Amino acid sequence: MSQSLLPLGLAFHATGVALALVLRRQPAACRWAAFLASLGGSLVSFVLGASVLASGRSVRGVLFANPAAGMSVGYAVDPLSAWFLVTFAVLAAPVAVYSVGYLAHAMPPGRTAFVGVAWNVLLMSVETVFAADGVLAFLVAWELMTLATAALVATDHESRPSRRSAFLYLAMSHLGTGCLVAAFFLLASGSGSLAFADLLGGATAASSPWRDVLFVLFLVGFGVKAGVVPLHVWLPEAHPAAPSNVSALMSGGLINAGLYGLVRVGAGGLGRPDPGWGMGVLLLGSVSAILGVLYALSENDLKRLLAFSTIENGGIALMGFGAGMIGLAAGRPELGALGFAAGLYHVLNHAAFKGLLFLGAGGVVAATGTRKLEELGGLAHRMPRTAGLFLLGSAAIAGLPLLNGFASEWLVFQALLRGFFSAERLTRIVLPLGGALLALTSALAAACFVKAFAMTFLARPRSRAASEATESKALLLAPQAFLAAACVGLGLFPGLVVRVLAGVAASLPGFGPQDAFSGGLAGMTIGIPAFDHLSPLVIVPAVLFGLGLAAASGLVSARARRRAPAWGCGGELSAETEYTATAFAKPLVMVFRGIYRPTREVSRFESVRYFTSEVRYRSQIDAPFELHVYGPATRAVLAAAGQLRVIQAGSLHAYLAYVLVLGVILLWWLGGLP
Amino acid sequence: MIQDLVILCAAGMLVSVYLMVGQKSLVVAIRLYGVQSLLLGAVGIAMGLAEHRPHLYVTAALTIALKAVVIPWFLLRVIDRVGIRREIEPFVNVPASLLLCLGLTVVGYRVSLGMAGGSQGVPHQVVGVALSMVLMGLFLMVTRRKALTQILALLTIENAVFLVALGATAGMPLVVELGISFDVILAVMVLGVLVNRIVDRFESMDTSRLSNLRG
Amino acid sequence: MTTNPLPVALFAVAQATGFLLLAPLLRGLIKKMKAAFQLRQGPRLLQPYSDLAKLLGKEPVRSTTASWVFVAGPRVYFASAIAATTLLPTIFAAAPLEAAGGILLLVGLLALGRFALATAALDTGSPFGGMGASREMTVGALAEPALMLALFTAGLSAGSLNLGELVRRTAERGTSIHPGEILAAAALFIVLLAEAGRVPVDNPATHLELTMIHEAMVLEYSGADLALVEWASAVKELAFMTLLAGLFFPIGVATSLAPEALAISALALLAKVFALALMVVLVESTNAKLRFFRVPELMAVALGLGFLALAMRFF
Amino acid sequence: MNLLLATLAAPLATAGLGAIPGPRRPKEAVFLGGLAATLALALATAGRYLAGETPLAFGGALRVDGLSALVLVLTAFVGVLSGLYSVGYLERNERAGFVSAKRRTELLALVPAYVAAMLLVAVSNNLGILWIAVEATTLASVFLVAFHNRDTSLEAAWKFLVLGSVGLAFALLGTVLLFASGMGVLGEDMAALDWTRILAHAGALHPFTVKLAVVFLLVGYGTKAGLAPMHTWKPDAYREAPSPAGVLMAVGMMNCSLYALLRVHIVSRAVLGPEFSGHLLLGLGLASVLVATPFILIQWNLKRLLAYSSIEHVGIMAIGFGLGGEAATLGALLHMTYHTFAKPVAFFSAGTLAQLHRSSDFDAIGGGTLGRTPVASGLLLLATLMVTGSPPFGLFWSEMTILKAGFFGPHLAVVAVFLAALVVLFCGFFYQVGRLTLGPDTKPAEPAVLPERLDLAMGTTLVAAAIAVVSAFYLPDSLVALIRAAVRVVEGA
Repeated sequence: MSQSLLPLGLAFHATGVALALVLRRQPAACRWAAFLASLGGSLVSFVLGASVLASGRSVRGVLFANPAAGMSVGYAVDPLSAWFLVTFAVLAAPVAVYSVGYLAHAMPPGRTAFVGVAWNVLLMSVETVFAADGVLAFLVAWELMTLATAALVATDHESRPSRRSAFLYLAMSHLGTGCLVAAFFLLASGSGSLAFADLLGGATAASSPWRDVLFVLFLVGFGVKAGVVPLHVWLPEAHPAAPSNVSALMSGGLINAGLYGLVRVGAGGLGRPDPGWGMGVLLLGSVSAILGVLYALSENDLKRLLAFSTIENGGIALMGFGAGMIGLAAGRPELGALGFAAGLYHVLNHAAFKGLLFLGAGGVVAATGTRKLEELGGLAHRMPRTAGLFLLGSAAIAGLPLLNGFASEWLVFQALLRGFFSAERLTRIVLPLGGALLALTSALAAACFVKAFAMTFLARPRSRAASEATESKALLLAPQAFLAAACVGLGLFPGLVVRVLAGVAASLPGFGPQDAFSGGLAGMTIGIPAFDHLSPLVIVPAVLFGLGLAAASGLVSARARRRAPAWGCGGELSAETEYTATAFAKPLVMVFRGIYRPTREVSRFESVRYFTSEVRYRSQIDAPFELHVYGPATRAVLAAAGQLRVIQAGSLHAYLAYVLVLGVILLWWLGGLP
Repeated sequence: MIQDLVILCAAGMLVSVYLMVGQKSLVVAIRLYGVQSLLLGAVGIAMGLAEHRPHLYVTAALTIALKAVVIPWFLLRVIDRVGIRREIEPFVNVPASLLLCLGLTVVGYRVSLGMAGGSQGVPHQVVGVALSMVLMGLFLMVTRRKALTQILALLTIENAVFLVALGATAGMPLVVELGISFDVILAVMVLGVLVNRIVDRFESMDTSRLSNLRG
Repeated sequence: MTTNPLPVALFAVAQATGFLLLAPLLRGLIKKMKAAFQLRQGPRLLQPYSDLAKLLGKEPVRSTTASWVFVAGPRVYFASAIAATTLLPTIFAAAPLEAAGGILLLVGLLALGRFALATAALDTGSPFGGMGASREMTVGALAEPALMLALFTAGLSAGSLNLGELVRRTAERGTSIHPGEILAAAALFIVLLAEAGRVPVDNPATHLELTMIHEAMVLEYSGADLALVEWASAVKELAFMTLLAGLFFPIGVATSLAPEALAISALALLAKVFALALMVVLVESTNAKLRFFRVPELMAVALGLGFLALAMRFF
Repeated sequence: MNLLLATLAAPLATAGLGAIPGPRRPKEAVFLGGLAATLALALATAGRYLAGETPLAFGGALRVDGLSALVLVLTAFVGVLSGLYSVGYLERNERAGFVSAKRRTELLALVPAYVAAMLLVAVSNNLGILWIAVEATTLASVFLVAFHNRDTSLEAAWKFLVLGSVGLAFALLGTVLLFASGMGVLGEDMAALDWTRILAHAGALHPFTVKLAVVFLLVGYGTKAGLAPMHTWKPDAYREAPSPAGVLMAVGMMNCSLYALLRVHIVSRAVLGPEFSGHLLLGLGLASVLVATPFILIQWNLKRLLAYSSIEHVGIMAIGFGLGGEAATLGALLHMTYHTFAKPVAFFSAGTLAQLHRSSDFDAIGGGTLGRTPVASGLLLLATLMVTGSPPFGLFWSEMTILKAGFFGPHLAVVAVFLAALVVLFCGFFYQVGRLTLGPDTKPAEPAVLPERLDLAMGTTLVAAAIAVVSAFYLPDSLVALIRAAVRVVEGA
C-alpha cells in the first residue's frame, strides 16, 4: 500500500495540472480544483512520510522511464526523505488552502490557471526531489523545481523586478545545478552506478581522489538553493517578487531542498567528513545567520525582511549541520546525530513560522496594497486576528520560549556545546563561539521582529491604505491559525519531535542508534548524565501563575476606563511623529556600520545664515555581494562577449582566413615524416 | 620519364599560381588559370600514357575543354559585362603575399613528405604541389577583394584536387569524376549568377563591402 | 531535586513570592546606599513598597492609539520575570522548576519579557516609546552573547547547563578561583548593569527622556500597568544578582534540607546580594552614564571578557 | 521498382512538378503529397532494414544500414514538417500581400529538391556520390538563402556559397587522398570508393595518407555541419532563409553533414584507431560550443540566435561522437534525434513572430510578445525549454547521457568546460527569449503587426510541439531500434 502513496500524491498534482488547464476559463472553479488537488497531494505525501518515520523502513519504487536513453526515474523514501516530505507537507497543505482565497483577489483571473499549473508542477517536483533514489531522478526533479519556481516568480512578468529576479534565480540555480551535475557524475565515475544507495552510502566517495572537490561542488550546488551567503543574492529578490502564497512556499519549503542535499552529502554521504568541512559549514552557517538577520533588520520592505530572515534561519540550520559534521569527523556519531537533529528540527520549525509570517504578510499586502513598513501601521485595530497570529509567528521566529523557534535553537546550542567536550583544541573554542554568534543572531532576530510586527500593526496607520484595511477572510486566516498551532505544539512537545529525529539520525550512513539525546512527552534530555534538558510544559504553570498575579493586580487597582492621547511634549502626536522603521533599526545599523557600510547624506537648507530651515536625511544600505562580486562578474562576462563580437564582423575574408589558419595548423600538426 | 613530365607540369601549375598571386590584372589571372588547366590536362594525358588508362584521356579532354576554354570564356564575359579589369588594393601587398605563399608551400611539402615512405606511396611532389596550391588558393581568397578573383582561387583549389586525382591516383572512377566535374561547372555557374546579382545590386564586385551581417 | 509535583509547586510558589517580596527592598537598599554616597538622606528603605502600593491603587490611563498589545505587554513581562525566578537555585542547591530547563531557558524567558515590553512600548505612537524600545532591543541584542558566553563558561566547567545541577556540582567542588571564572563573573556583572538599566548603561533616576532607555520605554504606562513593570524589573535585578552569586560564589549553599544549613545559606545569599548591590552602587556613584553609542563598546568589553574567560578556562 | 530509388525519386519528381508554373491549390497538393510520400517511402525503407535486409541500389553505391536509415527517416520527417510550414508561410505572405507566383514556384521546387539531395546523402555508400550529393544540397539551398533577394540575402548567399565551396573542395581533396591511400588494394571500379570496401581493406590502407585525408574530410564536411571555426556562414544564412528552409538547413542538413563526418570517423577509427578523428571531433565540437556562447549572450536577432543554438548543438553532438564509446555515441545519436524533434518548434514559432512583425530583429519585434501573439510566444518559450535541454524534454536526457559518459571517461577537463558552457548558454538563451516574450507589451495593437491566427503554419507548429513533447516520454520501439542499430554501425560492433 505504501508503495503506491508517492505515485498517488503525484497523481493528485497531475490532476491539479489537468483540471487547471481544463477549467482555465472559470477562475473560481480553477482555483478550487487546482489547489484542492495540491492539498490532496500534500496530505498523501504527509501520510507517506509519517508512515516511513513511524516504521523506520524505506519505501521504494519506479516513477517513469525513458527507454531510448535507458534511464529511469525511481524513488526511495528513507526516514530523512520522509522528514523533509512531512516538513514540506505541513507547510504546503495550509498554503494551498490559503491560495484559494488569496488568488481570488490578488491575481488577475487570466493567470489563475497558470499559477495552478505551475504550483502543482512545483509541488510534484519538490516531492520528487526529496524522494528521488538516484542522480537522474534527482536532477530531473531539481530542474523542474527550478523552472516551476522561476515561472511562478515571473507570474507578474510585466513588472521589471519580477522578470529580473526570476532570471537571477534561474541563472544562480543553474550555476548550482552545473556544480551538482559535475559532482554527481564525478562521484558516480568511481562506482559506475547512479543510485543514491551506492553513491551516497559513504563508501564510494571515501575512495575517490576528488573528495574535497566533490564536497565543495555539492556545497555550492545545494548552497545556492539553501540561500547560503554568498550564494544567496537571488533569494531576497525572488521571494518577495512572487505572489505571497508562493513566497511562503519558497521560504519555508524550497530552501529545504538545498538543506536536504547538504544533509545527504554532509551526514556521512561522502564518508566520514573532514573536520575542515564541518568547520566550513559552521562558518558559512554563522555568516549566513548573522548577515541574514542584520539585513533583515535594516529592511523596510515587509516581504524582503522575511526573505532575509529566511537566509538567517537557513544559516541556523547549517550551524547545526556543521556541528554535526564536526562531531562525525571527530568519530563521535552521537554528537553528529545531535547536530543534524538540531538542524532538521529547525528546518521543520522554520517551515511553520516562516509560512505563518509570509501568509500574514500576504494578507496585509492584499489588504493595504503596500509592502513598505513606513506606509503601514495601526493594523492591530483593523486586522486583529492577523495581528495576533503574526505576533505569535514573530515570537516563534525570535526564538522565545514555549514556542518552536526556541526549542530548535536550544537544540542547536546543545549541539554546539556538547561538541565542545569531544573535539580537539580548535573546535573547543570554535563551537562555543558559534554558540555566542547564535545568541547574537536570535537577539537580533528578536529586535528585527519587534520592528516587523510593531511597524506593521501598532500605533497609528501611516497611510490611507493602512487606515482603510479590512481583516482577511476566514479562508486566509484558517491556514495561519493552523501554522500557529503547529508553532505552539512543536514548541511545547519537543520531546516527541526529538524522538522521531533520533530515528532519522540513526538511519543516516555512519550513524546507527545512539543515546546522545532522548525525548518523551515530558521533554528532551541531552547527554548521559543529563547535560541539559528542556520540558516547556513544566514552566507553563509558572508563567500562568505570573499572568494570574498580574491579572489579580487588576482587582486591587481601579479599573482602566480612561483613554487619553499620548503625551507629545505639548505638540500633537500624529503618524508623522511616530518612530519610523528606519529609526528603530538605526542604533543597530550604527553599531554594525562596519558590516552595513551605509551611505548617508545629510543636507541642510539655511534660509537665514546660521538658521537651518530644513534638514534632509538620506540613508541607504546597498547589497555588498551584488555590488562587489556579482555585478562586476556579470559586466566582465558581457564585456568579454562584446569583445568577441569581432569574430563575426561580417568579413568573408576573415571567415576564409579562419579556415586557412585551421588548415595550416592541422597540416603542421600532422607533421611530414612518417 | 613520364613521371618527370608529370612533375614538370605540376611545377608549372604551381608557378601559375605564384604568378596569379604576383599580379593584379583580372584578365591575366583568368588566362593564367587557363594555362594551369591546360597543364592539368597534360598531366592527365601523361598519366594515361603511363598507366594505359584510356578513360584518363576522356578526363583530360574534358578538363581542357571545360577549364581551359569554357570557364575562362565565361569569366571573361562576366568581366566585360561588369567592366572591372583590375584587382584594387589587396589586404596584403604583393611582396608580402609572395613571401607568405612560400611559407605555405613549405607547409604543403613538409606534409607531403609523409606520403613518400608508404608502401603504396605516391609521388609526394605532386601532393606537395597540390597542397601548396590549395593553401595558396585559399590565401588568394582571403586577401583579394574582387568576387571574380575569389572564384578563380576557388577553381585553382579545384585544379589542385584534380592534380592529386590524376597525378597521384591515376584517376578516380570515371562516373565519380564526371559527376564531380558537372557539379563544379554548376557551382561556377551559380557563382557567376550571384556575382551578376551582386554587381547589379551594389554596383561593385568588391566582396569586402558585403559586411552588413555581424554579431 | 524532588519529582513529586506538589512540593515542587509549593517550592516554586514560595520562591517566586520570596523574590516578589524582597525585590523592592533591593531597590530601596540601592537607592539608600546611593544617597549615602552622595551624603544625602535619601528615601526610606521601604519607599519602593509604598510606591508600588500607590501605583497599584491608581487607575491606569492608556493611549487612544494603543491596542490590546499595550495592555498585554506589562503582564507578559511580569509573568516572564516570575517564571524566571523559579529556575534559580537560591538558598537550597536546587531550583524549584529545574526540571523545565536551565541557563538557556532562563535567558529565553528574560528575552521574552524584553520582547513583550518593547513591542508594547511601540503601541502608543509616542516617539519616546519607540526610542526606548529601539534602544532596549539594541542593548539587549548586544548583552545576550556576552551573557551566554559567561554562562557557558560556568556551565561547561561544571559539566551541565542546568542551574540546579550546576550549583550542586560547583558546591561540592567548592568555589574555583580560576581566573577564567572571575572574568566570566565580571562579564556577567556588566550584563547585569545593562539588564537592570543601571549607570553607566542607563540611568533609572533620570528625568530627561532623551537619555532614557528603560524609562522612555515605559513612559506611557501608569497605575497598575506601571506597577507591574517596575516590580518585574526589580525582580529581574534581584534574580540576576542571585544568579551571579549562585554560579560563581556558591559558598554556603545548602545541599541538605537541614534547618541550620538553610539558615546559613540564606544569610550567605543575603550577604552576597548585599555585596553585589554595593558594587552596583559604587559603579553608579563613580561613573557617569555613557553616551548611548558608547554602550556597545562596554558590551564589547563584556563579550571580550566572556570569550577570554572561555579561552582561559578551556583552551 | 527499387524501394530505395523510389524514396529518392519521389522528392525529385515533386521538385520537378513544383517547378512547373500552375494554379496554386493543385501545386500545393502535389507538393505536400510528394513530401508525405517521401516520408512514407523512407519509413518503408527503414522498415525493410529493420526487417533484416539491407536495401541497395546501383550495385551497392547506395546502401542503407542503421545509421543511414536513422538519418533517412529523420530527414524525411523534417521534410514533411517544412513542407507543411512552407504552404502556411506562403499563405501568410499572401495575406500580408507580398508574394509572387514566381516566388511560390521557386519555394515549392527548391524545398523538395533540397530534401532529395539530403536523402541521397543519407543513403550514399560511396565517397564520391556522397560528395556530389552534399554539393547538390549546397546548390539547392543557395537559392533558398537568397530567396528574399534583399541586399542582406545576397550577402548571406554569397558567403554561404563561397565558404561551402571551399569546404567541399577540402572534402573532395580528402576523398581523393583517401582513394589514393588505397591505391592497388581498392581497385579502380566505381565500388573502389564504397565504405564497405574501404572498411574491408582498412588494414591495407596507407595510414599517413588516411590521416591527411581524414583532416581534409573533417574540415570539409565540418564546414557544411557548421562546426567552429567554419561556422561563420550559419547565422547569416539562417537569418535570411525563409523559416521552412531554415529548419531544413538547421536540422536536415546538420544531420546529413554529421552523417558524412561519422562515415569519415568510422573509416578513421578502423585504420588509425579511435583517438585521431575522435580528438579532432572533440576539439571542433568544444570550439563550436564555446563560440556559440558569447554570441547568444549578445544576440540581436531571433533567427541568428537559433543559428548559434544549432552551432551549439552540432558541437554537442561532435563532442559526443568524439568522446566515443557506446554511451557517448548513444547520447549523441539520441541528441540528433531529439534535436530533430525540438528545433522545428523553435524555428516555426520564431518564424511566425518574425513574419507577423515583418522582421526577426529583436528591436523590430519589441518586448512583451506574450501579450500580442500568445500562442507563438508560448510555443517559443516551450521550444526554448526543449532546446536548452531542460527536463523532462528529450535533449535533457541526451545531454545527460553525454555528460555522464564524459565524466566517466578520460577527458574531464573538456567535459567540465563543456558543462560550464552549457550553463552559460542556458542563461543566455533564456535571457534573450525572456526579454522578447515577457514584459509589458511594448507595441500594443500596432497596425504593422499582423494579428495572430490559427492558420496552417501555426497548426504545423502545434503538431511539431506535440510530437516533440510526446517524444520525450515515448519513442516508438522501431525508432529506438534504429538508434541502437546506428550506434552499432558507429561503434563498429
